[in-house]
Amino acid sequence: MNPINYLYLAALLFTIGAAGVLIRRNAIVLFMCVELMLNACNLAFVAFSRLHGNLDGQIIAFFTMVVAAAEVVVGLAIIVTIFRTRHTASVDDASLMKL
Amino acid sequence: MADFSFPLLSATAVVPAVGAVATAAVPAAKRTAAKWLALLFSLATLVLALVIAVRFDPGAKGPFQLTESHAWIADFGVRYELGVDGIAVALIALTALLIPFVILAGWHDADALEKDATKRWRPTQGFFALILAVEAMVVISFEATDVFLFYIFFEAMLIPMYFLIGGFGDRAGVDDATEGAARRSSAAVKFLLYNLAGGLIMLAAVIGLYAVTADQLGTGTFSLQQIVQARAAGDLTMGTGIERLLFLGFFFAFAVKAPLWPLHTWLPGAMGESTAPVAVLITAVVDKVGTFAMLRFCLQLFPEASKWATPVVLVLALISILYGALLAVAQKDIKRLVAYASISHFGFIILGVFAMTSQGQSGATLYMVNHGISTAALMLVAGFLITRRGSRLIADYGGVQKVAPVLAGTFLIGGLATLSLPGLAPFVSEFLVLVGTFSRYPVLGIIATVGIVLAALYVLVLYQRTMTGPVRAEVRAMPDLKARELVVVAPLIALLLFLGVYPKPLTNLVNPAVDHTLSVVDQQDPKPDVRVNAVPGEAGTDRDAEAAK
Amino acid sequence: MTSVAAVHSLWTMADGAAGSPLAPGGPSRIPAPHIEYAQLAPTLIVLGAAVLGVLVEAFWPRRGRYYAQVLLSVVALAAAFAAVIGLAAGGFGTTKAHIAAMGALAVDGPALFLQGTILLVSLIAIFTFAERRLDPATHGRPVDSFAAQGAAVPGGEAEKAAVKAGFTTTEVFPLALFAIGGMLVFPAANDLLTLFVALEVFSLPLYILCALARRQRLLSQESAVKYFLLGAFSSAFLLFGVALLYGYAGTVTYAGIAEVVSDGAKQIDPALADTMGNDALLLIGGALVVMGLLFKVGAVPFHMWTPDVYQGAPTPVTGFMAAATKVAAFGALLRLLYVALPGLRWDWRPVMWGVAILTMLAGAVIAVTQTDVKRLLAYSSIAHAGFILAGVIATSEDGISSVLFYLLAYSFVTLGAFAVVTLVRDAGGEATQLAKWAGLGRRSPLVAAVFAVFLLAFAGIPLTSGFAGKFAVFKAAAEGGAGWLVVIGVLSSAIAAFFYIRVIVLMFFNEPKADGPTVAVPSPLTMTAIAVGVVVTLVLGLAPQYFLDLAGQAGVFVR
Amino acid sequence: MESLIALLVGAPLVGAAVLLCGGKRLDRAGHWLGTLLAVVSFVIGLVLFANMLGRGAEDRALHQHLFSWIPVGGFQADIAFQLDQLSMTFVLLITGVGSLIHIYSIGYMEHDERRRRFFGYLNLFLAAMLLLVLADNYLLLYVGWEGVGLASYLLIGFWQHKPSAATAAKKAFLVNRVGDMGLSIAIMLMFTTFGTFAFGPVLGAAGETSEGKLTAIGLMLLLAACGKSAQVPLQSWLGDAMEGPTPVSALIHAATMVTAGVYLITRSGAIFDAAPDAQTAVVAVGAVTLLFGAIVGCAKDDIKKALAGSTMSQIGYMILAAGLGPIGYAFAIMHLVTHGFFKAGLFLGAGSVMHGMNDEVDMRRYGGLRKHMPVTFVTFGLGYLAIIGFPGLSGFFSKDKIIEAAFASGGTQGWILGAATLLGAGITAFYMTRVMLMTFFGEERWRKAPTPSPDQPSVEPAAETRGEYEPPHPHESPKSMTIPMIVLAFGSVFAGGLFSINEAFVHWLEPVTSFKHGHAPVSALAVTASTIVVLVIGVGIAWLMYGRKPVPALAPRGSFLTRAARRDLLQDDFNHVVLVRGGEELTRALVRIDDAVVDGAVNGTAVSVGGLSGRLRRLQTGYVRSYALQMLGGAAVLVFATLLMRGV
Repeated sequence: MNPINYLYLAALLFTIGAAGVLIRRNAIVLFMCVELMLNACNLAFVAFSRLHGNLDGQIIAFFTMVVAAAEVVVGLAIIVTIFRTRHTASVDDASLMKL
Repeated sequence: MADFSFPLLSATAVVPAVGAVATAAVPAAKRTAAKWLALLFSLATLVLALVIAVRFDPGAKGPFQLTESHAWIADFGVRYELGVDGIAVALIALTALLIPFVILAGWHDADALEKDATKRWRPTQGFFALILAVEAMVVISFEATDVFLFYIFFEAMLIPMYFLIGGFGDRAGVDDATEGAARRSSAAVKFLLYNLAGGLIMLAAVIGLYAVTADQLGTGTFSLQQIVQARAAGDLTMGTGIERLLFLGFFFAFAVKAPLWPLHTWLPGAMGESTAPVAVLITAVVDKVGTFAMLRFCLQLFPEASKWATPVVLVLALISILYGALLAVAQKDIKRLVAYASISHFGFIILGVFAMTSQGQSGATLYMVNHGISTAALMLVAGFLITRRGSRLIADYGGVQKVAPVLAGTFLIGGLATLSLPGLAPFVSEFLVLVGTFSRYPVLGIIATVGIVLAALYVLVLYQRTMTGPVRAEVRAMPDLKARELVVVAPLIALLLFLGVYPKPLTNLVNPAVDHTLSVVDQQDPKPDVRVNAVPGEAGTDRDAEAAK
Repeated sequence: MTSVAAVHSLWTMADGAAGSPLAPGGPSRIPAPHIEYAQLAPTLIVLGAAVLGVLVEAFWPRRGRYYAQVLLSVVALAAAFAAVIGLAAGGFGTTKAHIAAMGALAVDGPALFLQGTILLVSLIAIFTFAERRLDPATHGRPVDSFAAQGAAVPGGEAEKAAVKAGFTTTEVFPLALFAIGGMLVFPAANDLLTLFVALEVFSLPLYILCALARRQRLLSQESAVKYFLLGAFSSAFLLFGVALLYGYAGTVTYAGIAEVVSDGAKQIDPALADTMGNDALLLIGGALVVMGLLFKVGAVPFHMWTPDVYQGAPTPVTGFMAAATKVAAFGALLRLLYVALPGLRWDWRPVMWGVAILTMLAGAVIAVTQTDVKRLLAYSSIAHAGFILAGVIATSEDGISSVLFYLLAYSFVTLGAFAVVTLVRDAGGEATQLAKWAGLGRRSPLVAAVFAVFLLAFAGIPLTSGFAGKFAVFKAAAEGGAGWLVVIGVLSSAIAAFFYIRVIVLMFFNEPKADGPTVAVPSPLTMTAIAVGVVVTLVLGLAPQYFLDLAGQAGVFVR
Repeated sequence: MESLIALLVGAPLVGAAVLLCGGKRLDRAGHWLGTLLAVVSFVIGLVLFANMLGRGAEDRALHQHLFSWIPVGGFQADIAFQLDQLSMTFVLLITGVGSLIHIYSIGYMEHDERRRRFFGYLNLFLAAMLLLVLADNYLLLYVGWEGVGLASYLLIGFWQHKPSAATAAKKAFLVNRVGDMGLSIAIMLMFTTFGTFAFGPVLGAAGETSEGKLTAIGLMLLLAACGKSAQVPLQSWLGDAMEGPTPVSALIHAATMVTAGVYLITRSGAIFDAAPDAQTAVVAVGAVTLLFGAIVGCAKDDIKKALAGSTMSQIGYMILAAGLGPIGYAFAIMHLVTHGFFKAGLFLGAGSVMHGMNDEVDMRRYGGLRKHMPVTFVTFGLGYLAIIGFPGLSGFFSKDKIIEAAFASGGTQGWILGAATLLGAGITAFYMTRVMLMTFFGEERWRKAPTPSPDQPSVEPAAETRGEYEPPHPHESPKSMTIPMIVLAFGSVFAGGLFSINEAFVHWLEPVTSFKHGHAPVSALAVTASTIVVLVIGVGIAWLMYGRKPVPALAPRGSFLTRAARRDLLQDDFNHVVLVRGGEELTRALVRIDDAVVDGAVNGTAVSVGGLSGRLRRLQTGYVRSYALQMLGGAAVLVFATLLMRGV
């Protein structure tokens, strides 16, 4: 099967993720969508690495996972604190600052 | 002046700067000390300015004298280059001369603010420090022969000016404090933004100039002389379009500062809202930088573009003359009247500059000096009047002449100078400008002449409404001029008379510089169609020689 | 068929594997990576100090922790700065400039200059972090501007207890150090992976720092969550861009990409070549990476986070972010555009033109109607990003050095300005509503005057660093043939002048309000911060030549 | 000798400076000092005169170059004097009459607390007037020209507390400024044409340039003359100028300043001779004005205004004569001098009458005064006879010559001008007789209370309503006032005769104003005869109207012409409607434009930026997801833009 298709898949996943960020309200879900985008990138990396026939892409994928994990830690921490204070995880409520 | 190592020009700018700092540093309790200190420094500056005038040799070769040149910002092609020609000397002298009077006249201007003074907030000190700061910047911008250096101070002087207008405005006739503050600050903001906008557009042109020089001379430079010489040598040839754009960039800034119709609307507000001495500072000192810069930078950097723009500029100047005068007639506020009168006068100056004749440009330069003195006289006396009555409205006066004859007399003389009565200094310059314009553009000259009738109109109307007629109850107890005020006014009037009768020192100073400018722009005076006896010039001079014997 | 070829190519390459770092045949043949530790010293010191800081948090007794942390961070930053100076003196900025750490990091003029700037700024910023005299002492213990316990619910029992116990979030110092470490790497990153990692390394601590304000915790947390979500979002884009560039060039090192870009598509696997126009990969990838960086510098239309985050975050953090982040991000942007994508110049220049113009104008125009000092400064920072972009676009050595100079000048002004903001307080903490600043000039002329100086510098009035910087970038742009960009820049700075002036009017010409804020007298820490800001502003305004030379020498990227 | 010329101007100048700056301590001696200096410069004048007579007719002119004033490129203005016969004549007239009037004023202004200032102004005037006539170039002349304008402004408005006086002063200055415009343009034209504006070169080279240029210069000079000499159309200020103290009216607005226009034209003879069209304009103006002034003079009840009208008319004669060229110059100046004597005398007489009548100026409140102030009556009478041209008295000689010259100018023009001058002479006789009769003859109307009337501002309604009106006590004026009147009376009687002894005056002036005999189509005798006839008719009519039947205390409504004449032939109404109203409208409109348009544009931009800002702000919704959306959009744009650049 042609690895190009993995790229199309990656692009699709990325778009889904982005769309998710735009439509979902819950901070957690939003964040998940971002993770989805990151993973789409991973897929792309791997696919490209396969196409180019070098392993850089695959290495990068590992880095990305680590970074994503770190992001989760920080992200969840923030989201949880804000949930504690507001008793809601809806990002639309966090709109005190505007204009 | 190579043998003369002492940096005279820098000193002339540094002394007031130091004075500003020193004055600002005076502790709150020592208010009067601060005033005297400021006066002292301004006088010291005056002395230095006079030394310059003495050291300066009109006959000497080369456009600039007493030059100083030090590396400054090599990356921008900027050098710290100072130098003066006759025009600059005259204007530096004017500035240095006026500031002491401004300080004296404003002796009590800041006292009103002392009520809410604290250990840190020291209005008096601030007021006089700012005045000195303005002086320093104005002086150096007259001395700068490096476009960038000039630009920097041309812009920077707005800041102290701005605080003088907005912070120490005229409280006369302002019943509601906050409302007055609003009016003042809006006037100040308008002044600043207007000039800043002009300056920024000029900045674009300055950068453009750098790009052009860098492109053609290899290294970008801002040195006026270098650029002029390169032009003369043909090393530097700006494209017509570029040159015009750059010219417009520069001219816009100067036209705002000058101010030229239709960019004048900041002036009446600024002058109306600030105290008389500050108003004098604006119109008699700071605005001169604009017209001076037209003469020094616009014409010399962009001769071709200047010629290209001349018709439009002349028409605008003409409009300023008539428009300013007519609006002055209609004013109800004494200070605004003077402001519009100044607009009319600046029209004359610009007319003279761009008439591109030796009479026109010498006249314009003399005009800058004379207008400075005459406006100072008129405005300061008006200020004394206003502080006495506590109102700027013409309608609130009447019959002052009866209760305060000396005040009225000085006011009248100031007015007569403003309408450029022969025998007083402004007449000389105004007539030169008119002749200079007429000899090349007869129609414009004739139309401009209408200005002298209008001038008579607004001055005499002002005098009649304020000084003559039955004495109004409010002015019945008005005291006449005090000693301090006389000290301010008398010398100015004396100077007006002297320069009216014997302007020769000034013309001798200015003529060579003007000739140089004209040669750069390469323009000759139109020749009369009938050549009478020899060259009148020679006739005049050798008859002088006789007289001397 | 193509796939077969591709697969096959993989095997073959794996067989006779000389060059590949991961050649099969057992670990014995993996060459140990060679790292020039000395040249990476600045980064290593800072990160090491950060780790130490964590340990201090863990084991040091609470009452001494604050001092230990402050000392540690200050020493570390000073040492790192010294290291930078040493490297520069050693000629690594010019002659010996080269790629270190197996192509991951560049040690060259721009990198060192920016690292130096970042370190200085951070040092000052740490001072403001450490300020403990502004807030009234609670329970007899001095407090800084950070929450007693970040995790505690605002106004909840836990927080009360924490305050009572006199907890202070000394974690901010290691967090800051980590962020600084990331920032040091960011402009030096010489391949896209390092770029991405560095980005995250300095972003994540900032997200947390934003959430730690002592007062107005709601705003603080909101700013954190906004910053975090948008940051993550943008970094995802950046990463995808990286992926595409990798796909295009088969490598992520700048040099490699530049090479491929310059000598066309011949290296590309035919499988890719005939399926998708590989230029599309390059262009889209480049655009996305650039977007990720533009987000960090706060360029329109990726600026939305700036005002909200600047407003909500604790002011010292805001100052730190505003100054240091911009420096780092512009450094990275410069390197990317000049080292990796110079071949694409004709594609990205016009686009960046558009971005620059939008940024300048939008920033200036929107700022006109702001009512909150911090938001005002945020928008002004956006406008300034636009000015700097003008210098970036010049694509000349002058352009680089002018940008470097501008960043140096701007960062100190910004830091100083925010430091002043921390001083003006009323019962509710910092009084950031502009209305409250009315008549400040009467109450405390000195502070007002200092702030005025900063504002004038922002406005680019001559004799301040702002003017020198603005002149430098516009000059570079004009020489780069972007005359109209200069004109627009000038116009927008005229608009910008309007609101800076407005603040000055407010402070000096309006009558002070009865319930107006008071100016707290800070400890020497903040005083130093402000003083340094003023000094740098004036020095760079009056005698910029030395620093211009510095930036000029540093204006060459190693390839 | 030359050096004395500067002294001539300097003496009164010093006086002015001292008196105006001196302050109160000079109040007691001030007037003496002023008078002294006036006399001093008169004496100097005499010395110079004697010296001049000592030299041959051709080399009588003296030059003194003080210093170079404004040297700029080709533009060389000097402070230099030229004293030739023409200037000499004026110097003597000015200093002579001036001194007399100084003396007169000592008495007249006795009770005015600002007498010192008054004398200061008078001295200032003398200095300026002398500068005017002594200057050796047009620019310096211009200085004197405006200087006398200033002095006249100050003196007309001397009683500033009276709004009417202040207004009159302003009006005088403004109208003069219009004239000055002409002078300055003329000077500019000279500069561009000849490269100089000194009398010598300009007049010497007048022939060498195109007639068009000369005509232009001539017309501009004429405009100047009209302003200063109150000629139509710039005459309107003179009537109001009577608001000033009477000595001022005598000196400035009768004897000297108003004649400056004649001096200017005569001095510039060379130019006019080469520009016939300009000359035509001059004579036209002269003719019109002499009739205009005469008619106005007939209708005025205010004695000074009546005299002012007459002044206008007499100067009309002079201008006309000057416009006739060489055949007229000398007579213009001669009439100028004689007129200086008798008109000054008449004014001083009028002043003396007012002095005796509590400053009453309305002739309808006079009558039968000859008994009460004989000296005044006699001197005034002599002046009267002189002005109407009674054979043997000054006016007769000078005016007669002008009429002859007018006829001599030849062709229809000659006839028209002749007729005009004759008619003028008749009217002059009429209105002067009217003045004479109303003032010194008939019943003593001042004995009974004035009858109330709306159009008589000079009457205090309060007085007669309360019926407690005590009449004035007419009395002769003090010596200081009468002596000058007597001296002037002598002048008005004999001057003309002396001058005419074998045309002494004409020959005296000839070197300056080339003279040639005009050849009248009618014999000189016939002219003289007809003049006398007209004169008799004029006097007769006047006697019939005012001598035979008593003068009504209240002015009859009169014919339209009378009413128009009372209002200066509606000239002021015209000015008011056209210039004043129009000007006000214009300025108001401009003010509105300045605020709305010029300034509005600026403020408009500011406002619109603010509006834009407000709108853009709304994008900052505060919702993360909208931010994300915008970012996404931005990214998309970025990508597509980049692709577009490559055209992929």
